[in-house]
Amino acid sequence: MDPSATVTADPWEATAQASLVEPVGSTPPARVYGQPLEQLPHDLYIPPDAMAVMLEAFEGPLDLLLYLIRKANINVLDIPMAPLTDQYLLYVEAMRKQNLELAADYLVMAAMLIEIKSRMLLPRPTTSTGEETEDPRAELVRRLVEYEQMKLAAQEINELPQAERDFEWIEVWVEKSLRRLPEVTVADLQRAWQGLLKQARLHSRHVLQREELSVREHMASILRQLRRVGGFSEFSELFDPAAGVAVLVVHFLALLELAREHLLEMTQVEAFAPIYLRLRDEPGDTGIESIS
Amino acid sequence: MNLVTPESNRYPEAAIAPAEAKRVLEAVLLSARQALPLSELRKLFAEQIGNEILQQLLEELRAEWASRPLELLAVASGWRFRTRGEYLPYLERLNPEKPPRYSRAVLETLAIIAYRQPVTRGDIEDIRGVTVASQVIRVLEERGWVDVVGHRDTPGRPALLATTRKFLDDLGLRSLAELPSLADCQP
Amino acid sequence: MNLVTPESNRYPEAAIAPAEAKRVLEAVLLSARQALPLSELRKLFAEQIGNEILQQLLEELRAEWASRPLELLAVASGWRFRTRGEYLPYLERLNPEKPPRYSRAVLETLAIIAYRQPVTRGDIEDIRGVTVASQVIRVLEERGWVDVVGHRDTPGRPALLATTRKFLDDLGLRSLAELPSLADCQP
Repeated sequence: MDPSATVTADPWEATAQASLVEPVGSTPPARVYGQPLEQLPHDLYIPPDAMAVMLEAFEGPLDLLLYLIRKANINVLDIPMAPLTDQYLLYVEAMRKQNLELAADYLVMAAMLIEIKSRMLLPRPTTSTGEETEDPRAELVRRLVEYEQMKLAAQEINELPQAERDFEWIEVWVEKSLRRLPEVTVADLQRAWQGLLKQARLHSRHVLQREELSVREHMASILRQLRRVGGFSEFSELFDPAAGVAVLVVHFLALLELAREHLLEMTQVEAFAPIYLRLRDEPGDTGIESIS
Repeated sequence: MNLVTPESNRYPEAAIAPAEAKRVLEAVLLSARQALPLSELRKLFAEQIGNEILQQLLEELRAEWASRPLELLAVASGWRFRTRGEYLPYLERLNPEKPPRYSRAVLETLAIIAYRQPVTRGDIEDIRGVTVASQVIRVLEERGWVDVVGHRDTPGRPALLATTRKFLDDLGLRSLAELPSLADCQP
Repeated sequence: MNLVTPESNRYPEAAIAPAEAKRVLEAVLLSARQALPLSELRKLFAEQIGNEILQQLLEELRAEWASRPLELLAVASGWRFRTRGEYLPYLERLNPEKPPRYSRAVLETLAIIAYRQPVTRGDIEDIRGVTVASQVIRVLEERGWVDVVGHRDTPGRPALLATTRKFLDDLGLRSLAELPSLADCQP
């Protein structure tokens, strides 16, 4: 019969007329658990055109053997070697005829099946202690069982929810600019200053006492204050009487220092008239720098 | 001189109310880059909260999220939030790129490594009955699910492969013991 | 089921219940790696929900999170969740990376500005004996520790730099007078 006549789109679909099974059926019909073995090849027949698909479908010789065994409902512990081997060889032969590059793994398995089949035909030798040696199929069965376990386990693993495929891990945005900035302590500043001193680049005039420092601080704050009001202010407005005498004195010293450093101008029209202060660097335009 | 730096002010008090501790756990677990084990989470409270109470707070937090779109999960490397499965179709609408599905060769190789680890490539080939392409192993290594944990002391010193913690994490498992049990494949 | 719910009145054209739509938005925004604009979010509901209702749902979602450890923000590129700033110190406890440090140039410049203010860049260079890179000043200005308080009336009108209130606050000082005295560290 021409095999091409039975080509179907579905490689798993087999027909009863499948001619490739004939050689098996023509051998003394084996019976497996009461079922004639002709039943087995029904699922076995693979239309040649579908061979390429089949190669993809099976993960290798063990997968193919398992398929044959499970479809025929054969007890894996009591495999009828002759028909199974024949079916397997027919499959491999069909592949070869299609000039498909036959994976070496399939040929190795073919050799193994033939070897087991022939050993099954021989009387089983006994060991020196009189026990029967192992069933020649034992190793094949062990491998089939282990492979099937792993095949099923792979399916189960694949069904577990998988990160990225079935869910996303949560990683909420943490703003970078809020990430930690370098920390500076007063000790760091002190060390930095000491480092500068050690370089001996500082003249004694740069070494400041606490009092001078206060003056410096007030100098900066007066500049800021003036800036905020447009670079021009009346003298008395710069003083907060509630701050106490010591602060007022330091504030006044800071004003004098600023004047001495030509950072501001003090003007008074006549004695006891209001004193006005003007930033020397502010020709009227303010607000270029943002002062908080 | 004032020694109190702003950093020490900003740092959380050790004695923290449980409700606030739970908010801290929530904030940290939602924004962490990876799952956090109890040992890490304890650091949040300067070791002032023990494992038992921490575990209790986490269970409470998990319960609070029970009817919300995320779930708090304990996986191999610790605790982490993930989206519930039912929201995946929506996520896919924004990112229609389907993640790759693994071939049977990859999945079977993964199963063998997971259940029989540590194994060599030869062991995998013995079980599967076919040559294992390097590509198959590489896919699993690149996903971070499998790595080399040593070499067998046989000729050629073949690499011994095992699954990683990321494998467990990505499958939402706490340990290999949580893998599906192997089927009884006798007849 | 009563179809004429207050929700269905408020959201007439939505095929999905508003409460569920909000859960979808929550799930998607929590798992997104970047901000999502309305145009993207509309795709979630197959364009069945208009911008206005979407905006309303987002505002409701934002309100729901108002007292929780994340905040829902509308930024330039769209909507996204962000961990509230007060939880960052906790996150930092988990990543005890070496805290970043300022370079010697930055620290010395800061020390000079703090102790000698107001000073020009020229003054700083005189004291340090080397050129001060603009970058150094900028780092301090961006930190909000230093600003320009005026200009010296000399050729070029150089800017006068001083430390700010934030500098004092961040260092835990009430005033510059609390900076350590330099009397004991003269050469």
